Amino acid sequence: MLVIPEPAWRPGDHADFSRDDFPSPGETRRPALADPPEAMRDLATGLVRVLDDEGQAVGPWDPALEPSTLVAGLRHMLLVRELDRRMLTAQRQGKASFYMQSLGEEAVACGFRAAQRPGDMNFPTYRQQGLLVAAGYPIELMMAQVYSNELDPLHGRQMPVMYSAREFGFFSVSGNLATQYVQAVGWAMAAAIKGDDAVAAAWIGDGATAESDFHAAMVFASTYTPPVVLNIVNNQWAISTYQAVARGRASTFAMRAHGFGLPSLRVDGNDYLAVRAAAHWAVERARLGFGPSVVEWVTYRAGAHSSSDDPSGYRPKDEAAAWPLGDPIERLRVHLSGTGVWSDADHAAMVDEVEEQVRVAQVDAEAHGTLHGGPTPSPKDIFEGVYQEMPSHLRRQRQQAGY
Amino acid sequence: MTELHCSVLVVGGGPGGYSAAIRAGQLGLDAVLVEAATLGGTCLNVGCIPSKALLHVADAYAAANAREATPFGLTVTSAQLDFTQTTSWIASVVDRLDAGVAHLLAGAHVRHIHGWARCVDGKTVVVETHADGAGKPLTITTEHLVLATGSRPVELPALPFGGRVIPSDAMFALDDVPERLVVVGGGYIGIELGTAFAKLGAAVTVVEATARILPGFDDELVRPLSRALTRSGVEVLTATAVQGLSADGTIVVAQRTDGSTVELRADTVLVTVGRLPATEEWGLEELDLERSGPFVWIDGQCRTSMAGVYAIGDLSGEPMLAHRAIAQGRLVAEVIAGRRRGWDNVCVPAVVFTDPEIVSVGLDPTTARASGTEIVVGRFPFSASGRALATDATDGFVRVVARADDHVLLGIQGVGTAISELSAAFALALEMGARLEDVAGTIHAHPTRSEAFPEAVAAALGTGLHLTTP
Amino acid sequence: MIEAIRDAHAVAMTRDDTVVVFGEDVGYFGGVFRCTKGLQAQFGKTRCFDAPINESGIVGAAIGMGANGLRPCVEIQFADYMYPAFDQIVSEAARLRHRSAGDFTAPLTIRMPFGGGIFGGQTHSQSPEALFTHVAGLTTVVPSNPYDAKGLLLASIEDDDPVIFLEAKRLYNGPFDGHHDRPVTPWSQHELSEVPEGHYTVPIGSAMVRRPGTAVTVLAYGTMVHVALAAAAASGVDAEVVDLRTLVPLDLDTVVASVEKTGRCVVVHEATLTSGFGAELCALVQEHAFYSLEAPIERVTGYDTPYPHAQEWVYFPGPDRIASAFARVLGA
Amino acid sequence: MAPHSFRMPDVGEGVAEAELVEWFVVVGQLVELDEPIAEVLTDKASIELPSPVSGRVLRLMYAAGDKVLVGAELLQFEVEDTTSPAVAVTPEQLPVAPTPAPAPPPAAPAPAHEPGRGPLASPSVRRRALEAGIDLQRVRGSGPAGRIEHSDLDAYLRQPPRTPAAGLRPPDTRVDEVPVLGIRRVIAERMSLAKSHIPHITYVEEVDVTELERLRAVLNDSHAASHSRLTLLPFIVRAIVGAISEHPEVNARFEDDAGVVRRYGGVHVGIATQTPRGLLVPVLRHAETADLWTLATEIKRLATAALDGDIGRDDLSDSTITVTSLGALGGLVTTPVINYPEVAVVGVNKMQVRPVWDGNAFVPRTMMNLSSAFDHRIIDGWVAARFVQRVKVFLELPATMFIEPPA
Repeated sequence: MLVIPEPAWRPGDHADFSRDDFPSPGETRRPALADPPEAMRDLATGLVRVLDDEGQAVGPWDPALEPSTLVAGLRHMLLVRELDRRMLTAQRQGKASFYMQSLGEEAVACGFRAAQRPGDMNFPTYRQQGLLVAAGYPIELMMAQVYSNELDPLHGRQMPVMYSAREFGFFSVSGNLATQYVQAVGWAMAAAIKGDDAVAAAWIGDGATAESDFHAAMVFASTYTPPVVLNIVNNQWAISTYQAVARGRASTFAMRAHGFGLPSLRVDGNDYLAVRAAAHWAVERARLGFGPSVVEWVTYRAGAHSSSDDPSGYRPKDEAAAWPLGDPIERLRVHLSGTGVWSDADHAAMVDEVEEQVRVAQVDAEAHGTLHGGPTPSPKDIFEGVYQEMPSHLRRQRQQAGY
Repeated sequence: MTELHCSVLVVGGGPGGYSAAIRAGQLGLDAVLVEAATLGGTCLNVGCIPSKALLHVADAYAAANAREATPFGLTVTSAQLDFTQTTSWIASVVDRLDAGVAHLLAGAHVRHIHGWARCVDGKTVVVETHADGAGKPLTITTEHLVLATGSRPVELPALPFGGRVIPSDAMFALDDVPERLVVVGGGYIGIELGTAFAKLGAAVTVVEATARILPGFDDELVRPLSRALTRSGVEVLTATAVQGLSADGTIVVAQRTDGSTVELRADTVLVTVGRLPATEEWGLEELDLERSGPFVWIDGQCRTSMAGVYAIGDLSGEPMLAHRAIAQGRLVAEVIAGRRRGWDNVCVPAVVFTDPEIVSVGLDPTTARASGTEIVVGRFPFSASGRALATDATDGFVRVVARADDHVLLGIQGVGTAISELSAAFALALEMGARLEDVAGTIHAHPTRSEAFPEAVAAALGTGLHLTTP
Repeated sequence: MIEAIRDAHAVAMTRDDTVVVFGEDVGYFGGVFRCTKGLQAQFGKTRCFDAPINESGIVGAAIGMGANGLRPCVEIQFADYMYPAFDQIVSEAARLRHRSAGDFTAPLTIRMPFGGGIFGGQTHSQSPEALFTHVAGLTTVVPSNPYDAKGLLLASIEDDDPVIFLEAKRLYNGPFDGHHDRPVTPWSQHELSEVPEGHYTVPIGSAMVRRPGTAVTVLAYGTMVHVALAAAAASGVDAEVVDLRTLVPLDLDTVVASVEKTGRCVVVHEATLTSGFGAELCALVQEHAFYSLEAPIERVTGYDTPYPHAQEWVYFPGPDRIASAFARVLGA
Repeated sequence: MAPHSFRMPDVGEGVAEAELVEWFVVVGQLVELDEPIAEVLTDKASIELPSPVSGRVLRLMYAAGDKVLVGAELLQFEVEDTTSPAVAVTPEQLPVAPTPAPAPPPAAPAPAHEPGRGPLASPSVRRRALEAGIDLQRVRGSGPAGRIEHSDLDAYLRQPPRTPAAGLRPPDTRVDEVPVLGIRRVIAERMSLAKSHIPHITYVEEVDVTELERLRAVLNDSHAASHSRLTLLPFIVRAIVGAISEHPEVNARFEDDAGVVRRYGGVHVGIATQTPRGLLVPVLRHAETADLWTLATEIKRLATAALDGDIGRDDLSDSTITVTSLGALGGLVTTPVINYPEVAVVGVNKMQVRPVWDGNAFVPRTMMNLSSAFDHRIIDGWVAARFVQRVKVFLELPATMFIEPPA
């Protein structure tokens, strides 16, 4: 009989994660940067965690960061969430054709960015906009891209959220799944050949690890050990397919590394401190030449797959609330207030300030047009940038088009 | 408002531009015209019209100030010219015509936008509007785009415009008649203005690099003009190339072909070495249109290589004449309105308003022979014309060229006083496909200069009355 | 159209229990375009199930199943994501019967939503049919309405050779004729939306004259059929619109008969111009009806650029561009 | 305070319509930007619609439970300030759909009009020609030096275009349907019957009719007063009758359904005649009994009756062999269709003077081809050839037609 895996609960059932026995905070050990992969196999089933349920930072992975950096991290996550909220609303108002939120998993991208340096390069999927926000990329330009208006750096050529920003270490996002994973390894191989100390970071969702490009990337990373961090963001859902369909019999995605002789960590993606610690560990390891490492970020896709999806069709409404590892913003806020340096009033003020920043940014962006209204790039732009020099057959077609 | 949509957008308000816009309006098209400067373009503001007005003043002044007595006993002691009044009169003529154009545009429901247009693509133009001063650029999107940006004077590297070196546009803003005027370039603009200022009392020297002035016209036509120029004291230096200004900028240094140099003191240096289509600063490179030399290529319906984009007037090629631009303006509006139209004219008359004037329509004898057709040529000198004698202006002649076999007229040229008005008869004859017998069969009023036309035809047919055949 | 496709699956799976349906999100959820909604509930998890996100895996597994007595009908979520599976489709599925002299066959159907009109940008709007029509051993089918969709899908599933079944996603909910500024009309208001119950097939390899006419022949498929009809209506040209329905094997007789009648031909497709399937149609028409042609064949297609996002309606071949092609080909 | 309309946005790829589940606002209510105003359900998702502007709800176009098409106007706001950032989807503001006016009809490629080159015509004549899509090169000018006047243009427009102006005529898209009835239907049926049933073998032979023509001319001159002009046809019928006497197989009707060939003693010759209502085949009964003059008058009678349309049914049936001739339009060779169920047909082609080698030199002779077709199921090629050669001999030596064979 063919075994077809099924999620434990479906719409109408009651989501109950109690049986998932996540290791408790501080329980998973921190290996040395230079430790060989064989010595770290246990970590693939562990879970790097710093914040306990009361929001205290515990265990060997505590990055002991200054409260000011944590507040900055909190602000990044708030900014991403508010940008996502407003852009989804804009889509509902017909100002954009499409949008994808990273609701509930903001910590992974925002936290990881802090471990990188200018010159490093991310190969993101369409759900790592936090890498841009945390790198200080102007959110008006992100909005311009979502609206395809006259300020859109990509001239309205790409669907919303498919950003590209070389100076901010953000490779051009493709709609095709996992294609960027092996490209990241290639970029890292070039860094090694050129002898500079830049580090690549590959990103992929749990579902897309089934793609052949994921396995190609693992082989090349294993063979050439270039300076690349292979991130797997396990947010439990690939549109309507739950993560076990891609994971198969392996108990965790982190274990994928073992088959290729690569070290791997499994981290609580909603624990900002754990993310900062693990990210730092993996990036430094690569930068110091100890080779690539695989990091599975365990988190939860609290929102829909995209503006065209409604999760109530395939999972219970209360599943998001039942997610045991909580909400990254709330957990960091609780930790900060626990250290006595961050009051509720501070938090409320920051929330208002962030909302105002995003609102103003939206007004400015919309002044330059939205998808269906106001100035958009000229149609002649379709014909440009296909080749460096426009070939004659394309010039003819443009002349016939009349733009 | 920062956005505007229309069906026909005309860039450039010169003769071609405003004609296209008015005709489009008449045909019920939603037309918009954008002009940065004043309506009427070069021709009306700094070209044809003001130069003709200036020539009129010059003729009047010359007549009233003739040094020698006239053969008919009239001697004039002296006449004063208030040049500032001249230029303001000329300006008043220009302003009245500008207002006329604006009125015509309004009458045809054409929206006139004052501002510098810049093309974004084949259907979108951005205008930095000056008029309402809002400063916010206006984006105009259109279905059809008519480019009528005209032409501008060519600048000699050796004699950059500035100070006393000026293009023809600036001649009507001079506050007085220059004492010494050097005209660089023996084209029709240079000779016209040179003649005018000579009559107004300036000492004029024309420096032409090639062997002859008015290269577009054959020797026979130009000879009477050369003689008249010499008579009126205008010095013509041909085969002489200008090298530049002296250090203090008052002397024009030129070099003859034999290497000898010549120095000409000049209060004003008029540079008229030709005109080029105005193709810069308004985004032509954005459209990447097919070119034909410096011009924008067009087909028989004024369509450029890009669908929905048209070009008319000087921008679209030779001859760079206002009446060609006007005809194209009308044509392009009708093509856009869906009418079956094409550039279908047999000839475009060329007129030089020197003294005497020159007219050329159709083919001159050499060109006609070059195309291999057997031709007959007939001439009639104004010296044998009663009216010419009676008006003491007997320079020049009329010459007709026709096919030997069926006598169809191929070309008519002439030089002489007031011959510009005969260009109408010449053009109509050619356009109608007239034969020598048609002209000979038409009774021309006596005594008029126009009689020279049938007389030239009679000469070609060998039936001339008023001329003893040599 | 979606209900028709759903119904076709159900009828096929009822009649033949070797028919198996799988692909990304097609099981419990019923497909991102809802084309397999309810099948898992009706036929069970082993007959309709979700697949890991691996297109070469999906097609490769389907070939293995086909060789072992099943009749798989798989979905590639967007035609733009078929490239990883292209090797399995071309080197394996298309050639298995030939290389094994009939020892093994690949009776599988691969469904792919394709085409633009939904602001999908360059990775959700492509029309890659020309890549399939170039491959010997593949059949390529493109329905333009619900009736054909069900009939052709059933025929494709019952065909013992691999069939690429391209569904114009802009037509899923209604006949789109290119007038994007008008409210969408759902299929319920279109005469071709009555889909008979139960089993019927539309023969593979047969074209259909959607609108008889005498002035010019329009060869189109998918969404372009409706755009061509709109162009004929708007321009008043008495165009004969031929809905090819199957690209390979092509119903050449219907095409040639039409061109011989009208003497003029316009080919329309969303895919890019160079080496598009239109080029093949032009070659065939001039080979078989050269002496009937009064004017060069016109092509109205996407430009040779990646599919843009914001400029969707400049790129998408609309009724106006077809009307201009009519004017050119009529030499008016 | 312009009313601001908000249309149902396209919430998911290609979703066509949505059901309005519930309004969160009522008419007259003041609404803040982004405040949820309604919930809609598509077959994929239930979605809350945020207000695109801040303003007062003016009118609600739909009620809860209604189906709303994507793009249809959902509700109208009265907007306070016109600087509201959000620009709702209003089709008028959609980017200008490229509406290149259908390419204006390219003018007739007006030849670059150098004076003296190209047709001579005044601007008004040239314009009229351009508008009517006429290439002036095709118009004959009656004026001096071939100048084209308006009258010439009118004449050109009246007469049917001789040769289709290359692409210049406006396409004739008229289609008029003519039901196939009456005689036309009969002809259609008989023709297709013949073509489908009879395997035609066509045999073309050249006949030197110089002598025959001289004889015909002499007879016509001498009997002009008393008799209408003799055409070639009576001679041909006479020759056929002669040939049939030696090859009776061709004078038959093959009832192929019944599988029987009826050979007839009498030679009933069908004369194919073109009439305004279509091709008719009146029958000259018992041609073997008639002399030349009777044949001529009978043929004339039948022809006029057919043309006037008052020909009886029996004059049109039971021919045993048919002759068809297109007269001057005879063409060099034809492939005539047998008049089913006959087994032979003789097609007469045009007469033409051609150089013929008479052994030592080429001499001009009046030649005429005979294209005859036979039902190959009944008439073997050899028989067909023999029959035609006999007819050829009779026609080339007219006397042989009138000299009785020795007893």
